[in-house]
Amino acid sequence: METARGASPLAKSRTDRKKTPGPDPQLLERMLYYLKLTREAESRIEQVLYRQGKIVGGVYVGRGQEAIGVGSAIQLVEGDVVLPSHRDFSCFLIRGFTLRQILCNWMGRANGPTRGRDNTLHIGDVNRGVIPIISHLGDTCPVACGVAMVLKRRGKNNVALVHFGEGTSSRGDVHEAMNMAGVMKLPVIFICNNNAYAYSTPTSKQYAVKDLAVRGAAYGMPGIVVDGNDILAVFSVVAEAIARGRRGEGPSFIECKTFRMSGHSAHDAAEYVPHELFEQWKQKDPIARFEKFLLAKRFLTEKQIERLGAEVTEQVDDAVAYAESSPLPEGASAAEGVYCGPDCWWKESSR
Amino acid sequence: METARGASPLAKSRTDRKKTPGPDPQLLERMLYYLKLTREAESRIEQVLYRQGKIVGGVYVGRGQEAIGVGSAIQLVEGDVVLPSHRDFSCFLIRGFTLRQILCNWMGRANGPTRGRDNTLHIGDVNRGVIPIISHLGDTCPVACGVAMVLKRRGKNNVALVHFGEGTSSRGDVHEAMNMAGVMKLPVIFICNNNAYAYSTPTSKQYAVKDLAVRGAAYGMPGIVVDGNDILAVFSVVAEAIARGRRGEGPSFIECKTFRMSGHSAHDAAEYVPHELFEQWKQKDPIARFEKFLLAKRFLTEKQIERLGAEVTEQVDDAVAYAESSPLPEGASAAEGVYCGPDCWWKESSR
Amino acid sequence: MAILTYLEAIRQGIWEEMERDASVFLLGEDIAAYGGAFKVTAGLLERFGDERVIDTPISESAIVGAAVGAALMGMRPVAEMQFMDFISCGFDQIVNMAAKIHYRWGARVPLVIRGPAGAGVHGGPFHSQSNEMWFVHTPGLKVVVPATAYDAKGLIKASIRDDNPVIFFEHKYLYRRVKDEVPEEDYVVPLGKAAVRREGSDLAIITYGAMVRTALEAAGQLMTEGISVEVVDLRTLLPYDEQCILASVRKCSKVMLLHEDTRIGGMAGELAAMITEKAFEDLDGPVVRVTAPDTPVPFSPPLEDYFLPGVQKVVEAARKLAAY
Amino acid sequence: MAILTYLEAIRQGIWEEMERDASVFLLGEDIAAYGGAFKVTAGLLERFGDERVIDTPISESAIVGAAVGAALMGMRPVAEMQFMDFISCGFDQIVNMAAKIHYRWGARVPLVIRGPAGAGVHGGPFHSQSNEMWFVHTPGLKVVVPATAYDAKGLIKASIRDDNPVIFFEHKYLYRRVKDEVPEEDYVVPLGKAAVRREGSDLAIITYGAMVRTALEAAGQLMTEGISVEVVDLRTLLPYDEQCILASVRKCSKVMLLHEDTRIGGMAGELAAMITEKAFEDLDGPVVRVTAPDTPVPFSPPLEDYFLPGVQKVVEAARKLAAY
Ligand SMILES: Cc1ncc(C[n+]2csc(CCOP(=O)(O)OP(=O)(O)O)c2C)c(N)n1
Ligand SMILES: Cc1ncc(C[n+]2csc(CCOP(=O)(O)OP(=O)(O)O)c2C)c(N)n1
Ligand SMILES: [Mg+2]
Ligand SMILES: [Mg+2]
Repeated sequence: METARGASPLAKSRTDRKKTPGPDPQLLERMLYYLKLTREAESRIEQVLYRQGKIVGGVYVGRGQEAIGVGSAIQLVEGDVVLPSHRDFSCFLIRGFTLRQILCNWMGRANGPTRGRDNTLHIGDVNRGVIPIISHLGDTCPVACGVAMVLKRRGKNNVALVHFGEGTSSRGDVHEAMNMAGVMKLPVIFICNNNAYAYSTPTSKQYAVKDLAVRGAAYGMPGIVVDGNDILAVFSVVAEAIARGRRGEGPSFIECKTFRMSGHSAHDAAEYVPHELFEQWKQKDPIARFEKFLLAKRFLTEKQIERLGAEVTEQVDDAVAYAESSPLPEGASAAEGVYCGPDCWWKESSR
Repeated sequence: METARGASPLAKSRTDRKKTPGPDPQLLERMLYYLKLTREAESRIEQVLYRQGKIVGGVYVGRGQEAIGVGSAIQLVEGDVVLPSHRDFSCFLIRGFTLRQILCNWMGRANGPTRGRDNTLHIGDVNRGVIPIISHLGDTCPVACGVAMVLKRRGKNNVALVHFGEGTSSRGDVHEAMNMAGVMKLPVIFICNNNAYAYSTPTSKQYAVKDLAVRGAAYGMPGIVVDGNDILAVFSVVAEAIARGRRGEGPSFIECKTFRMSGHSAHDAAEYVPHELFEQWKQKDPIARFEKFLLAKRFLTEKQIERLGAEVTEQVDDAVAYAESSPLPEGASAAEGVYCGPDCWWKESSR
Repeated sequence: MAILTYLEAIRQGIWEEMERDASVFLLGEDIAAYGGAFKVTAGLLERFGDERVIDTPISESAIVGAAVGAALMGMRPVAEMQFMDFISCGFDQIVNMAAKIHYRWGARVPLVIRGPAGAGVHGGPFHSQSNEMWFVHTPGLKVVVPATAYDAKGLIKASIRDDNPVIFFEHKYLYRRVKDEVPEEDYVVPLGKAAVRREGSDLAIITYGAMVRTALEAAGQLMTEGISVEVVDLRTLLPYDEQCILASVRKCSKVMLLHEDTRIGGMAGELAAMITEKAFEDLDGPVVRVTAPDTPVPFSPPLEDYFLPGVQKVVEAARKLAAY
Repeated sequence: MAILTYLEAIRQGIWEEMERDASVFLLGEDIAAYGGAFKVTAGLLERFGDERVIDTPISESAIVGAAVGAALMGMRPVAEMQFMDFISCGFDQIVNMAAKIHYRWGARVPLVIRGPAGAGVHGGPFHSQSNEMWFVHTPGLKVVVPATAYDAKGLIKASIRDDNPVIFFEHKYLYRRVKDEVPEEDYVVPLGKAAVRREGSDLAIITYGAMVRTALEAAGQLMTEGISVEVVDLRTLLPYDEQCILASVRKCSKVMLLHEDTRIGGMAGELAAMITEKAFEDLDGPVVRVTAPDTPVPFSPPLEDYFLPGVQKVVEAARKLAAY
């Protein structure tokens, strides 16, 4: 098991040493953009729309852990596939879903990507290389293996990234998948966002090791711990794992230590979390931290960051308005599209 | 991960160092007795009864790996529980099932412990502390956790031993159980008999690590490799794990390296196994090896060993004759005993 | 007598059984300090301690398997699935390990697997399922589905005392919406006994779970049209109460089978077969099924409304059958 | 035309599809060099190589999940369960991941899960199960159960070409016992179409899998007693062929539903319900079910013989129904 902390594209990072190109300035700005857009959109959903009763059903957000989704998915190229967890809003944006589409989905609208059939981030599109989670935790890990078998056979050096929480790591499917990926040397990057809680369950009741990353060694793959609130560190570590995968050297396991800066879901006050922890982790906020870095290194000015913030708010406003004015699906459409056939219901309109 | 090789109760073994008492001479003789009885009974089943068509259905034997069942289960005391794999014939004998009962079960007789309902070693008795495997590999590992939760709460320092093959280690249930045992510090000893094959599948297609024992570390428990064909080594390593369990220090994982000196089942000629391997491993036969040791150290004489052999043959003859002359169950009894109730069918006659 | 919600009644039932019998204990995800996702087990940790109210990792298969192990050791584990949808992850341990042990070698496996099931709260395809039929079709299990608070308490107590593995489906829509008088003293509602919730003579609606309310509401409406409807609440799906069902069939000669679960392979099919086998001569019309369509449970409210059999659908089908 | 066994016909079907379509590949335990526990996939590794015939670790859930992932990427995976009993270990991936994807977001999930099922070979409770109903009750899946070698080939080919997840139950008792003429050229037996195996007029037996033989044998015996029996082989259980079933019901006016699976919640219940809903007026007697009793499959031959519906049980039930 290895530990990587705070490698940056400017310092002599692990990445530099191995001559993987570090992020360029434009990329840094895109990263900040996605971080901020994700934060803003999720906050609007959790703290406004949900409270207004405009979102029915469960609301899970990834506040405080946005660096993991952005720092990893931003590196994907065409042909790669991502299987995000229920807290990886950013991955959908990065892979080209519009905020309007996503908001429509959260609000059960007919023109959301699932046409109201499924909720939250259960949004998929094979053409965009996004395979969504189902609620049954861990189930996407074996799916990632199947994706990677095909990627490997295609021979275009593509990889699959699958995200899951530390609680999910207890499920049998995660084990079966990591073992299978190890045996078959599949290009899968297993990214565990260890946010200290699984619903109300602290890690001490979830596993009996210090770092979950030790599991890598159990499957013959690298297991790396990284500060999940440091987007540059996440970027570097994932870059290396992706490079490994592209080179045909097999899977990697990355444990991103972070913290869930919210309840489990919008109805959960998280009273089981000691208040100090929220205070402590607030200091490590991945967005503030990245902004500070960008300012210090003069990649961006305060003004530019402000403008980004305004842009992001505007986009969320627009998407919310669009979703709210979008129609709900016709009830009777519920009976359609169970099966795929020559007269497939889904094909009739574009998604 | 630790490695233990050939610790004997006489040499300065790991066990001695820790002052766990080594096996005494009487115990050594009992161990040889069970080894030989197991070998003889299984050979009769596989090579005689099966070929005579007297056993219908699958026949799995543990030839060559008897030291694992004997060297581990022999150490159990009242209140301990064993969950043997499909190749651990010896465990049933050690825990007090008679050979007659076991043979009756193999032959589907009414007076077998399952009354003809289930086959092979699917034989259980809670009072004897034996919970049998079901065909679904790995399923007994979580069951062992539940057993151990109760043992722990009873506070009598009892432990549960669960045996399974290296192929079985790929199943999600094994992971979920090992993780749960680690988190709850349950007194479970996970004993993996790594016999190099899972049906036709070699270990290279089953896992991507050198030693499965490395998995211990993934769950916060010791992971130990031992020569599974050296009964004294198995004994020592298991003794230490049991002691740990009894002291309330939680689970252990032991990987016993051995070899399946048979096909997967009686109908499998194992043509996929390079012939040399059988030759090589024949040299390491656990029974011959143990006999050599007992002779060299003068624990037993040739004569005594011969007598043991004759005794064992006689017992198997008796059990086979008994089973063959035992009645098959009445067809209509198949409908009884699905549920346990006040008028429970199972209670009506003794098992 | 206190008025309790369905949810409180379940909690009280578990509580009383834990007081009565030290071998009863609970395990599941987030059930201890947090008291469960729906708070069914709230307060139990404080009263009974962490040896009897056990938080587990996210490992449904190990939860069920551990419950089996504990049951074999003489305990009476009650395992929670955070949502009954996730029972599919512990499925193998239920149908192969728990269900078959007694048949195979005679040991008792007294355990309960319980949790919230059913739709109506916009939970989407993975938090709304009605998965009872997998278990109704598995010999060796019992399957229980309470529809009232009184029954919820009486049935959970009977389930905990039963010597067999019981799958206990709580309807999450009813948790806080249904309230009745629930005696504080000890009582059980025996497994395997249905209840006639409303007497009638023209048509029997046989149903269970949240659809009992729907049936009763429809029956009230139909009364005003002069159609007298009897409503039977199955309460236990396996074993089901053949006698009670057949009595209503014979009395009314027309039968509607109603459930929230999907149609093909649903409980209604089983009952229709049993009824046409055993009471063919008594039937004055086809056995009608009103069920959800054969789709996953969709999320968006208009879709979910369409999916769920509602009062209007029941009324219309009843009118047609009555006129047959 | 060549005479092939049921098993050889399946292998030939898979083989031809792999020749036709490079996106078809196989995964499962011991299927490559060993050719599978029953040798269904023997020879395929040699022909198609180890990228298309893939041995996996013992991980049924990962096998199914990987098949889903590959299917989403445009492939047509065919996953083997060494015995269909072990499908319970991959159950969650089937019913929640594979079955619901198309409904939820419109992607194609063309995959086949196949393997040996059924009793009659003294396999005991864990190598003899008939687990089709879990899947028949899961919208989004198709469920196929061939009874002849001709169908076995035509149905496996149709299943591989289908754009939905198909669960393909091969009956291990038939593997080497059933032989028919199987064309070497390309043909499919379409999913969802039943076949009338024998024409008759007094009584229709509707069945599938190994019980088709039992029904035909019983029909032969009944003919000598002057009872003319029609035998319908369902071939596909989901979607089932309502039209064909109803045609036979209308023709014979008496129906027996026959299966090897246990009774409560079995396919017979579903069909009985559909028939009494849609052809109530055509029935001249109760819809009779002949099935296994509600127990696990016992091991010992006399117990297993009792468990399985045999020719005599069918004949007796048919006589009674004919005389009704
Ligand atoms: C198989 C399964 N069991 C239980 C649940 C209920 N559940 C939803 S999220 C959650 C906690 C997940 O924890 P973790 O994996 O750490 O992810 P996080 O929510 O912390 O990001 C639980 C128990 C589920 N969705 N699936
Ligand atoms: C869940 C499950 N999958 C597949 C099988 C079929 N099967 C029976 S034994 C076996 C190989 C087991 O290998 P291993 O665990 O190494 O035990 P061994 O037989 O070598 O002792 C397989 C694949 C099964 N019994 N259960
Ligand atoms: Mg977490
Ligand atoms: Mg092995």
